[in-house]
Amino acid sequence: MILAGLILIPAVGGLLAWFTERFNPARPKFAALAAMAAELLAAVYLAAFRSGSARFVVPWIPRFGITIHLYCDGLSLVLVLLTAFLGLAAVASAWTEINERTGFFYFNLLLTLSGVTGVFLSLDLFLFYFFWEVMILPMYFLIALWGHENRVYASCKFFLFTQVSGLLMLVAILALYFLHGQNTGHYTFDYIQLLKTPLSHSAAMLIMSGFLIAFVVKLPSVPFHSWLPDAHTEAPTAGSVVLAGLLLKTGAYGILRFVLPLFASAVRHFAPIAMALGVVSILYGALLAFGQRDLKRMIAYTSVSHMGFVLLGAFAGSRLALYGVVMQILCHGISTGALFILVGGLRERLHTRELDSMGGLWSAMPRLGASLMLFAMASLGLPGLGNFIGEFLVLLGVFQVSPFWAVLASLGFVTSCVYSVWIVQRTIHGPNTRGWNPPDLSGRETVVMAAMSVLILWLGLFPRPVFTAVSPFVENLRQKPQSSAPAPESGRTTGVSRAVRGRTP
Amino acid sequence: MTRIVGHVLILAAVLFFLGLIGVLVRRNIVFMLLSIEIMFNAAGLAFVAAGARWAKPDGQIMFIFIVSMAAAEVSVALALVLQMHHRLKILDTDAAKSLRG
Amino acid sequence: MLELLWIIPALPFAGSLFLALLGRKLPRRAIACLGAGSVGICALLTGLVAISFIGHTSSHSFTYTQTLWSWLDVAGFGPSVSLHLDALSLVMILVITLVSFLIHLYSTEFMIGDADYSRFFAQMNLFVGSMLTLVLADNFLLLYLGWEGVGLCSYLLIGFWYGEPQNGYAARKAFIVTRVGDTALAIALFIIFTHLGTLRIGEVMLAARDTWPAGSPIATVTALLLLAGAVGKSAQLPLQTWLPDAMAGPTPVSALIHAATMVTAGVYLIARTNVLFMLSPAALTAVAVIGAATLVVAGFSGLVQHDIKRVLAYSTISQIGYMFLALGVGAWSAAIFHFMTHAFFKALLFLGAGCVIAATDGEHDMFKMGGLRKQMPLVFWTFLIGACSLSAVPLITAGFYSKDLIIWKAYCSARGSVWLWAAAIFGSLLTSMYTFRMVLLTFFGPLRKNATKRPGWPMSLPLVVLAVLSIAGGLVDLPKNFGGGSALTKFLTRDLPSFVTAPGRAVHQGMFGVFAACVSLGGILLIELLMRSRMYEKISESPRAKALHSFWFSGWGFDRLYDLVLVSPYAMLARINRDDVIDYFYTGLSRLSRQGWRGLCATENGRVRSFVLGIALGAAIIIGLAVFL
Amino acid sequence: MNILFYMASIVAVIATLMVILEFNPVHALLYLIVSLLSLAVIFFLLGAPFAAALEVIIYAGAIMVLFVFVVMMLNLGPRSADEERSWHPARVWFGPFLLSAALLAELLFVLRGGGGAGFGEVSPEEVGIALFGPYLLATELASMLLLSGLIGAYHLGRGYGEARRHEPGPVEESTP
Repeated sequence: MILAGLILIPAVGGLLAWFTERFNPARPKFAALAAMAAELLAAVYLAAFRSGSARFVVPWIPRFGITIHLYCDGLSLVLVLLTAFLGLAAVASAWTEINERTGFFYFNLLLTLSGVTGVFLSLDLFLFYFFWEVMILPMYFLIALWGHENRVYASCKFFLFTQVSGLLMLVAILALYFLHGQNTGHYTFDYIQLLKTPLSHSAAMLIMSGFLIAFVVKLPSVPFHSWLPDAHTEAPTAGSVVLAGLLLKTGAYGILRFVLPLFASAVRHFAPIAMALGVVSILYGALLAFGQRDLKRMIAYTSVSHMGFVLLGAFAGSRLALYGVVMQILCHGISTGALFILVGGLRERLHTRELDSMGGLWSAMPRLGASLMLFAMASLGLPGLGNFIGEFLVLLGVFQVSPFWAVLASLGFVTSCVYSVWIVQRTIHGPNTRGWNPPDLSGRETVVMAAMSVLILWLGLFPRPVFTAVSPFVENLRQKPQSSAPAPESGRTTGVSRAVRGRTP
Repeated sequence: MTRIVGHVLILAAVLFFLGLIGVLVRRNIVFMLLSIEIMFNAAGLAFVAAGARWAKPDGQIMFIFIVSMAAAEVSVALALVLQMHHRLKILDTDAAKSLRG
Repeated sequence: MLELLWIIPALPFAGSLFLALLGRKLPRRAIACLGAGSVGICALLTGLVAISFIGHTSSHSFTYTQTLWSWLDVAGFGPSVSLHLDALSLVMILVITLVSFLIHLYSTEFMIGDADYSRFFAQMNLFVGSMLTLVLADNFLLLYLGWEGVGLCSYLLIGFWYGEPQNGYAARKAFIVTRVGDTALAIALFIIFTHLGTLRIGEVMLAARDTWPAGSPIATVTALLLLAGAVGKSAQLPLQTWLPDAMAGPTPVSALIHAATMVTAGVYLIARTNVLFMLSPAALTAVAVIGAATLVVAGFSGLVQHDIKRVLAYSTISQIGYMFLALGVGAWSAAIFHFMTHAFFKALLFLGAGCVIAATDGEHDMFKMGGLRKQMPLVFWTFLIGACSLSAVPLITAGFYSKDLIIWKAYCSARGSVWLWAAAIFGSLLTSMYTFRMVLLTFFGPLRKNATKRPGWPMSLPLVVLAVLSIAGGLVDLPKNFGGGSALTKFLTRDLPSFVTAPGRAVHQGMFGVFAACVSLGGILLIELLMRSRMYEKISESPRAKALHSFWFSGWGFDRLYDLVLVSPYAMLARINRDDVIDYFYTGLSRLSRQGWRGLCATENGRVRSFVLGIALGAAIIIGLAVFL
Repeated sequence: MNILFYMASIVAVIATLMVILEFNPVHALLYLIVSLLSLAVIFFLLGAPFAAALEVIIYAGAIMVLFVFVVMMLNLGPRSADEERSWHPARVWFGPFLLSAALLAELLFVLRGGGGAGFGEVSPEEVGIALFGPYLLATELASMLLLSGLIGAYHLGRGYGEARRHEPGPVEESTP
């Protein structure tokens, strides 16, 4: 029940926010904040008291074998926690930025978050695809309605890329559905059933590429990355935070949850290409980031570089790399989210995102300067901060499998350093030629930044809880690729059995 | 008499060809309509011939349908011709290209 | 007492955090107390720990490991946050905390006029904490944390006065160049973990000795990668270019980070992983050759600099070259001994230079100074002691004992050679020359600029203490010939392999010592003569010398080379590719469909006849296809 | 019989050719009626007397009369013939002719060896039975089509009449 609640809370909160706009345009943000706070509380409750696992199954369209099958294990749990946290941060970051059609804005924002949560929790492929679409459409509106100068172009590009790739995934899902149905006579979209589908090699490769294209576009990896800088740059701050922090992660999650277990042997065949793409993303993204003039665009390209580690690690086929991938997902979400919030704050104060017109802002805004420095360092993988753990584990895991790619990817340490110090130099360091003297971070922003800083430090120094949470997933994935799914009858944890018992009438 | 059906079909093809040239070349809408009637007839001729070949009524029935369709078409088309002449004072279809979507 | 070990690195971190969060609201005196105080307590604690540690042991090897918490534990990879204390790290932390405290004390006065007083101390404290973590780390991952942490602090503090683009450039350069070395180090860690299954330094050493045969390629590759990391951090050839530029930071920063502590981290790393290097003679030879080459190359560059701090920077590079040379010939403890004396006298020189610079309103150019001897007697005398120690003036200075040891061992070691010895002795000549060129230009000659400020006690006290240490520091490892017992060497030999002498070379040590002493004194005399007789100017007037001068001045053209080969192409590529060449593909796709749309629009022209034409054409084509295919 | 067929064919082709070449609409209409009548002869020869009757009564009779009315209403006389002539220089014939000829060639290629052995007469009775038997639905649809044609023509024509009534000005021709 709590899983359905996790999905419904933001959606209902969004509707509420939309509704309250009729009375007062300043009201929706409180509704949204309350909804996200409730969401975070629910997620924390799930983590703390239900040992982070739960299941929720009700039939939806039985004729086609579609059920509402929600399941939460460690992997889903950490991502849902991330969603709730970043959602809260995104709502807070939009506090003063959005002043028109506020209700509809928060509705879209929260609906996106609801979709993201749904994606992280669905174990029914049809439901998964449903939520996949739910998160794209409101994001399109967020960019198209509240974006910056070039928003129509950016939103259309975003929509086309994600929609086309999503349709390919739909085709792949249907192909899997029919293949499974033909083989077993039992037509179902259920992930656990579909895991047992025997697939010929070519069929597996084809279906996998359908899934993979959707996820890789979302991730994004070179050469499908070109929607990302435009979308991130033009989106409003909250949109960028959710895009970079969460929507990209759905791609990574999809690879971990669906591609790796469903197509284990095809993945092994495809791994060299995927790893090459990952390495190219790391280096090429860093090169692109270094060349940008627009701060937001620059940070957007760093995402390409960082998500390259995810692709690289996911296909390495090593447990260490998989742990690293999960860590990278979390920390990138936080660090890039924080950077986007900071850039949004800068833009709100300076009314520009051009690097050429910034500089020397540390003296005027020490709090912002220190936060920007911290997260720039996180982005270059400074040990002690979470991103380092992720990148190091990925590279360590990859090295065990393929030293060549690991060494090439290690060059990313240098290139990320180049762009990170460049960000710092062009914004908070350097001469303050324009005589900027903007106000420092407000109390609200300081709280957000402090929370994010503490979190990234915590992940960097005490990351064990995360690894403990995701270890069942990773260990299952590596041991028995065919049955890595949490089978409902196994009742591995008390949380599962309780959830199962709870829904049985 | 048995060879005649093949020749009828050739005749139908020739008539159709003539009608097509008419439609393609003429700009006056009245002439275009006339050319279309020729093409209808060619088609009807082919149907009737085919019906005769197997001694079945279906060919003639198709011809009846063609005739009824031609009647409906002509009645509407001629009404349109009247409108066009009234509005544009001309029967040139090229001049009526402002009607495109 | 040993249980308190964790407080030593924790205290500066805490101080840093506190200052970073609340520093802006505190008065300067409180900031100074906090900043210098945390490190001071650190130094005291270190002393207590040292006493306790030495008391614990008589002669057998004793180490103390303290696990704070388990950092990671995934898939067999379980580094913890643990501290490891043995003789080597004890010597290191003693020197680090002592010198750090003195420099912090000095900074309380030196930086008093700066607006970002608290930020300075926050970052300095962060540095000390990271450095101590680096040295005390029990496993490579924690060492890497400290390693990167000091790099970050170096970056932050070089760019401390970030308003000047030049400083930012220097800071970035330092960070990125050392990051190249760090990446090599990271790859070395990957290899170590993949092949040996652990990152705990002690276990790695044992496992490497057991599993890797001596001279095996894997050991060589690992050792070379570690060397690359060390080279980056310690500013050795070919990654030395960042250090002279790093002088853009405040002078105490140069003294602490870029002379006494951080740059010697490479020496520590190689000493720490000595087993791996012992397994790979090729890598060890590479260490020695890099050291020898660096000390000569940097010596020449130091000889022609104008900026007093740049002279000291090149001198630092050169002296670390000596340490590398010592490591390369297997004189492990000699390297650490030189690290110690170098930390004392180089910190002293930098602090003295800082006094001079502060007194002359930020003047860095030695040719605009002069005659400051009378005006700043204390600074002069302490600076002179430092210079003597750097030039290894025989018998009285600490530098003599440490450097002489290295020069001698470069010859007599089983891995040594005449060439390495010749380079070392030539470097010694260069050292004396550039050092006393600096002294003569700054403190002698006509008075060009008045000293406006006299250092107060927080600045004077460190000078005096360091001057005493620069003299007396040699006593800890006084060789037998001079009546000592080589105490430090004995102490360190518990953790470091003992020195192996080449058969037949270990004779005439006295003669070699006298020769080395003569060379260093000769260097002083030579530069004195050259300067006095105006020969120096005359020589540097000739065109050939001018070309050489500018070549050395620019650090042997390494900067230009890297700029040409790496930096410019990368920057250009980034600039050209700003709009992302892959995006052109998608833009082209959309343009193509737009063109297609235009084309189709053109067919819809409203002419009935052309519609008919289209239908007929379609019919013709379809029937044609049906008929002929 | 064959001779009769070939004569009718030749008449039909020539008359049709004249329809598309003629510039005077009234003449063209008359040529078309000739063509239709000759087709009726061919229908008769093919053993389809009912179709032949329909061709004469409905096509040549009713539909063509409609054309005649309209041509008269619009007063298309020699003046419009001149206009027509000016619209059709020889070169506009070239492309369409080529295209249509290609189509004709294809059709003839398809029809080569067409025909075959069977041949038989179909009486009006059989047609009637089939029309209200298996083709009942199509017949109903055809009636719907005619109805809609009726409504459409009425609607459009009424608009024409009203517009004429409301719009003063020189009237080009009088409605009969």
